[in-house]
Amino acid sequence: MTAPPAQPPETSPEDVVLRLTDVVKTFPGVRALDGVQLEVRAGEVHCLLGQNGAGKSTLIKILSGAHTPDSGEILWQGQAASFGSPQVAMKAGIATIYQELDLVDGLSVAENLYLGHEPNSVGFVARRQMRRGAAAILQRLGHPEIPVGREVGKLPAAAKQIVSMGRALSREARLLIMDEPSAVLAHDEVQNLFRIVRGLTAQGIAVIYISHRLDEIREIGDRVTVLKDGRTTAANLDAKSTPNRELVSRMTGRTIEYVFPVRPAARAFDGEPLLRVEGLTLPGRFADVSLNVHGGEIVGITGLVGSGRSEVLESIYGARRPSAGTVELAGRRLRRGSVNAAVRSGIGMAPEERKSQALLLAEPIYRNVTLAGFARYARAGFTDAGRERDAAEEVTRGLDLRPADVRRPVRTLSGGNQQKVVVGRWLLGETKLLLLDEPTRGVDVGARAELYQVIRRLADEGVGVLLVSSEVPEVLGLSDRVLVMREGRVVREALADELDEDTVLDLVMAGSLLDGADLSSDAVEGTAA
Amino acid sequence: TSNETKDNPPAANVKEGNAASEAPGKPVTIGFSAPAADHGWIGAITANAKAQAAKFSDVTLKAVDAGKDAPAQIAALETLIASKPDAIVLLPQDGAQLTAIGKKAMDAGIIVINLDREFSDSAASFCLIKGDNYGMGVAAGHYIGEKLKGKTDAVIGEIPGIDELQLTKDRSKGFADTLKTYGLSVKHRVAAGFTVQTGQAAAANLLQAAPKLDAVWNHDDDQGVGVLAAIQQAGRKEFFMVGGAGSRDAMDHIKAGDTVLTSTVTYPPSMASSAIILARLAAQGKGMGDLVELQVPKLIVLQSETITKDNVDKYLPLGFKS
Amino acid sequence: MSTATEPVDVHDPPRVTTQSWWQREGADNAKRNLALLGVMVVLLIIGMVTAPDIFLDGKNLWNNEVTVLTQASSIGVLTVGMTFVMISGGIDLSVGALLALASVWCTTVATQSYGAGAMIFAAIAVGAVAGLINGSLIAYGKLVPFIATLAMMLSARGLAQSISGSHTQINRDAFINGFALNKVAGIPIVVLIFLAVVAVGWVLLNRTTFGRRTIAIGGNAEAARLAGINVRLQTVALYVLSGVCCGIAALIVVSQAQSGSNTHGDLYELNAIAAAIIGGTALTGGRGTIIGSLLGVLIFTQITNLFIINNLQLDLQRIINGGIIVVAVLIQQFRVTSFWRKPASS
Amino acid sequence: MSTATEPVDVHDPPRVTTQSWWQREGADNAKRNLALLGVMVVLLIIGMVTAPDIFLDGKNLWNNEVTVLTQASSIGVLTVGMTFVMISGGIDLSVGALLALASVWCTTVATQSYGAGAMIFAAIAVGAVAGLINGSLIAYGKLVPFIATLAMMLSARGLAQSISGSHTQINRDAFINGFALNKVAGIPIVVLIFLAVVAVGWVLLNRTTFGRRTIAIGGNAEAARLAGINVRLQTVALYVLSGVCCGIAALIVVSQAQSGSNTHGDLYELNAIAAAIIGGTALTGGRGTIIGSLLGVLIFTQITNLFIINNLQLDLQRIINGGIIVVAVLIQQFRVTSFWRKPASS
Ligand SMILES: Nc1ncnc2c1ncn2[C@@H]1O[C@H](COP(=O)(O)OP(=O)(O)OP(=O)(O)O)[C@@H](O)[C@H]1O
Ligand SMILES: Nc1ncnc2c1ncn2[C@@H]1O[C@H](COP(=O)(O)OP(=O)(O)OP(=O)(O)O)[C@@H](O)[C@H]1O
Ligand SMILES: [Mg+2]
Ligand SMILES: [Mg+2]
Repeated sequence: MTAPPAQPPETSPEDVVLRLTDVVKTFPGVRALDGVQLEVRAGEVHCLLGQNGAGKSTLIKILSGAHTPDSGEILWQGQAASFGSPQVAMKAGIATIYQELDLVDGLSVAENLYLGHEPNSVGFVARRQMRRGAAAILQRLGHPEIPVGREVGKLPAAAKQIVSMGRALSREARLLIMDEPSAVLAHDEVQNLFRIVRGLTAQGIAVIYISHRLDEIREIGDRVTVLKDGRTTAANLDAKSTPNRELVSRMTGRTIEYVFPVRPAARAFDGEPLLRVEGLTLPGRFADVSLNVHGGEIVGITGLVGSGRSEVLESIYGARRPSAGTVELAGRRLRRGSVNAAVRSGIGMAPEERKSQALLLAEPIYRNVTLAGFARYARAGFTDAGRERDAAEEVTRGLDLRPADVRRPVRTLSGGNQQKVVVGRWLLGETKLLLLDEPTRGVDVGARAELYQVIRRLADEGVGVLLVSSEVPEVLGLSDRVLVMREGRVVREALADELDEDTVLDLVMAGSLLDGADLSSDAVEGTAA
Repeated sequence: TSNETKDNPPAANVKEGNAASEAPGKPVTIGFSAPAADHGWIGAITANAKAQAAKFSDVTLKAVDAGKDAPAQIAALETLIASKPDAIVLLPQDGAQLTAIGKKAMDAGIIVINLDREFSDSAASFCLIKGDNYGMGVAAGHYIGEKLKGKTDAVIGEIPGIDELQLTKDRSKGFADTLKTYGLSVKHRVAAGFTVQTGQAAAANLLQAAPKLDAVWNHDDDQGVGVLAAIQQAGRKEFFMVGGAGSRDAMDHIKAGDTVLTSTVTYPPSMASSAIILARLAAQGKGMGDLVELQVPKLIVLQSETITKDNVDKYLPLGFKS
Repeated sequence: MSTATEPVDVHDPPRVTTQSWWQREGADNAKRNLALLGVMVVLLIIGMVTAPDIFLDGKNLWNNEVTVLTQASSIGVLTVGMTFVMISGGIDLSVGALLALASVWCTTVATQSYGAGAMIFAAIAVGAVAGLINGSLIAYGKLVPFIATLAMMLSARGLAQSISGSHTQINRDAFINGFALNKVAGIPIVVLIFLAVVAVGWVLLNRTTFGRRTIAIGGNAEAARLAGINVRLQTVALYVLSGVCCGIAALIVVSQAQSGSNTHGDLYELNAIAAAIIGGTALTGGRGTIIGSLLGVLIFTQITNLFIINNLQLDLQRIINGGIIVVAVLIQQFRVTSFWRKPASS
Repeated sequence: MSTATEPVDVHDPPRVTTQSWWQREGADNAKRNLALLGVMVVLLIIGMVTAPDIFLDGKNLWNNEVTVLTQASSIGVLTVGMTFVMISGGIDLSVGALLALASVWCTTVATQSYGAGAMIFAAIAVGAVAGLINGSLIAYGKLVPFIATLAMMLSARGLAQSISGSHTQINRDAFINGFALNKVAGIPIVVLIFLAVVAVGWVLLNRTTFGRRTIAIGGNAEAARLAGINVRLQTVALYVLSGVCCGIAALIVVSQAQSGSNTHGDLYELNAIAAAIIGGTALTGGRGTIIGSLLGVLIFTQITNLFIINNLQLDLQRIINGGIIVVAVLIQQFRVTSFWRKPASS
């Protein structure tokens, strides 16, 4: 497929700062890029669209000097360029926010912002200058409340994303690349991000923006290039006017819509709940959370990032030890702070951070999928790799994992496909209650629809689902019942039908990012297994 | 609950006094420092020193363990010197490295008896008593040379302890020099590190490298336990072996004649007992009763003797426990 | 919002290029081990050139290689346990000391008087209990493995010394001594014990849930925990396993040296770790094979054997040894296409 | 999906939340080090109870603690270099051997004949060059640090042995010997050298880009690379730094033992690593402080000093030593609220 003729919006062709022609990149066993064309103009937001594994991250890693292409031509500001290392790309004026967080936990916020180009005199860090600069950057990003001296490892994920963004802004860049920056951000944060992006483009800085959320692309994008299987299938589409249907079909080669499965209307869940949580409290994180989930019911929790939703899930699961409250599954009380007890009684959790909390990167896909259940396929302690592979293949086929070969190391998968592996782990069966924390983070539209259907199907089979998501439409569309959390408390509980997006946003919006975070609390409970 | 040999266990080599010089004198404090007792011979040195000191009513012994290396021993001695004993009996980790501290003690008015490993400066000690490492090699060389006289193609193996040590160099030189007078030389040589296990490993490999042997000198009876095990495991009997130091275990084997070990050349740990006696005399300003001089001698070098089946009974009481 | 519209069409075949066998699962490990085998062959060739009388004579070669295996057996058994611990992301510095302690404990007069059975039990029990302490300190006391096992190393050697009074305890039990003296099918029993441990280790790591849990913990402890694996219990079990290996190795050493002593197994921890790393086990956990560790041990032992056969001086031995290790690892490295690995020092 | 609601910018002015002092930047480290200081105090109290004549008399106490510092000086200097390497996620097993090699090199007759300047240059140059080799093998040869420096350890000891012919080389240079003999303001020069190295190390780690990048590499090598840090060059520099520390430590040992020898610094690598870990440096990199390492070294030396003063037997020393290490780390651990750390064995 070739691109339809470009419809230049307001910028003119002379402003082209970057042009890629026929870029190819091969990894062992996979051709990640198979002849990519891309043209980016000064002052525009150029969006990259594509399914999981289409090659978007690989493409931007080539631009940022993290990978070297096998062949193809890169024209940067009119001149042939090759970015042999990140240093070269940065010198040339390209700054990047990577899909996977790239911060050093042991360094402070300020040190991370200036990593690699610390203000210094003869090697001595100019600390005051650095702190002041860092504070200014955070101010500009609208987050002056993030302490510049705090170790990054102790920040919540959303704050880390902001530091990551700040790092890119701390450089004098002509081109800013953002690889799924909004995946960990909640609604208001995305708006904040867009405000900054607009400020940059107004200065003539070019932005490459990657996201799986089509509405974002409509809102911020100028032009769109679509990748499919490592090839450019459409270039320079107009971001505002191209219909969804066309974008999706260019990405996937088929026609689907961004949808949620039908919710069986007016289902009444009374009787004994499957999960009953009473007065759960984790000091400094959330307090007095009570909720229940019936078998076959999908309950969604929404709220701002930092409102403590993940912690509620983790506490139910036993990954954190709450200070008060009880968790009962099917009438039986679970031991506080014991993951084993939870898993044994049939609870599964897909955690929020796939790399640090969920995946064995060096292990093959199938072993990651069966991580929580390989014992089930074993006989007298002896494992059965064949059965495990078959089971894993069945699950991953349902999620459209690419590449489909389950013997590949997870490390070589794209971000969205890794997410499918994380969720797939709990779809193997025998789970009575599923806790899903941002299950669709970084998952493309096509796979998302399939994932929704899988979840709904599980519910129909009687599994209870407790879902946390920052995407309000997702929660509203998928859940039977919705809880809204703010600052560590449940502020509203209602049937999904009774709520609409604006109501939820109003409920949620009463605070900013770190209100619920309570960075000062010292009464932090330890994790316990 | 350690493993005693069935027959009467070897006691410490102490001297029950009868000479005039043994009469109780002014009370003295003797400091003692030897390397960590990780080895039978060193263990015997420490045990002998303690046992001998206990025989004297007028001696208080302050033994400090010297840790694993010279700097550690220096540290221990710094602490010891600060407590101002009358005399120090010192078996250094390394003679040269401990010379400075020996001098420091002498300067502080403490009598230093240098045991076995010689300081690089004789002013650092009041008196030196040591074994004869070169002589040990000579004794082993003579024993083997006599037995293999005329057999110029004889294959001789040598299993020293730790090559880095001066004592090993002296032993090997004495051995080589003596063999040369018989027209013989060492063909195979593997250092065995002074422990049983390394002895076994070294010997196993040496036996592999030399499919046929005529004689072996193993420098040390402690590692000899392992060496003998390796020989037994390889099923080799065609050669004879000479040991070194004179442990009780080695003497038992020589007496029984149940292994290839037919002889051992001594390097007696009893020198530690003698050193305590010397330290006491020197601290009390006495000489040795049987000598004319009013002072103890500056240098005493002990003979290395050859123990064979014929004379083993005489030496059995001196054999130390490995 | 509605449901999916049109029937889904078939995707293009994903651009998966053809995979050769060596790109498949576990191929990395296989390649690594093949390279190690290559190193082993090179060492044998060096032997043939420098000592043809031994390496070119069938019978002598057999005898010599049996000696190499014999020499490798105690450290080899330790390395199997160490490999498990290292794959789980831990380290066990106490193995040499535990070997010494077990050897001393099982050769006290009292123990010997109860016969071989009691000695075997004593050795293994000592190892297991010490391993239990190691594991508990690490899993429940949250000590870093390096520190916990370093402390155990010091204490165990001290205890061995105090029990034996620093004396060599002669072993008079003929059955135990027989492990080193007697052969079955021309192979000494100690070697058979060693190979049996390797075989059990291989099965345990590659075919059982125990092995899978070990790899999972080392790959990502947090992920393992959240997947419902009892990380602490598994950790304890791993150090007990390593301790049991120390007990078995102690019996091998007792039979070889016909004695127990607190000096046994000096620096074995370093050798075992080095052998495991050469064999491809990652210090950071999550990766490693039993076969690789076995080859690592054999390479080290073969090098020493070559040195002694060629009557090389100790200083030269050491200098060359350093060089060989570097070359061996480099050979192994260039076999594995390694561009996706993190650069240096990571 | 719906579009945005309003142009959001409702962020309050920066809310200054109340922070206790220990929640501030670096508070973790401060807490850790305070706990170590506590351990040190406990040791001194033990000294007061068991040896009041030394620990309760001002002058004796001063002398004794000067002795402790003196004994700690060579290993302390090594530990500073080791801390840097470990923070970067590496390890340097060759430090003890490099100390020996540098001590031998700088005390050969030839070197001594050129005087103290040449000796100092020789010691430091030997360390630096060996560090360069270590670093290059790791950064460019992609060897695991454990293996590269293990090989260096073997080779360096062998070389030291071959140069010295296994003889102890007496140092006759009065200037160098003076480091241990002479005092300034009542403090031996070796101690001053040690403290100077600690001070320089602290500044380097905490106040320079070099130090910050070291932490970055250890914390997340890939992130450091993507941030434009030359990870390889930095790695090489770090091992050179460690090598230079070996050279300095060699000079200290030469002046203390008045000799160079291939047996110097035996097992110092283990002690240095252990001291750094006790001091809070993570074996996995990314975390560690110079002050912590200093305290780690002093605790180890103080323990040995207590043992000697109380005339404890070696076997008991060892047994107790193991216990003390465990207790010291446990004390330290319970000071740090640790909920964010991974559980066990990770
Ligand atoms: N280091 C690697 N080794 C092998 N294959 C890789 C590697 N990195 C990426 N790939 C493969 O290259 C293809 C493109 O991956 P890429 O990460 O660029 O996808 P993406 O478009 O960013 O997807 P997502 O939306 O899920 O982030 C995938 O098939 C992936 O499996
Ligand atoms: N390791 C940690 N150290 C310090 N604070 C933490 C840590 N983990 C979580 N928190 C605090 O807990 C708050 C809630 O965490 P979290 O980000 O998981 O909330 P959430 O509602 O689950 O949001 P989301 O899942 O969208 O990220 C965070 O804002 C953060 O301040
Ligand atoms: Mg991507
Ligand atoms: Mg969260």
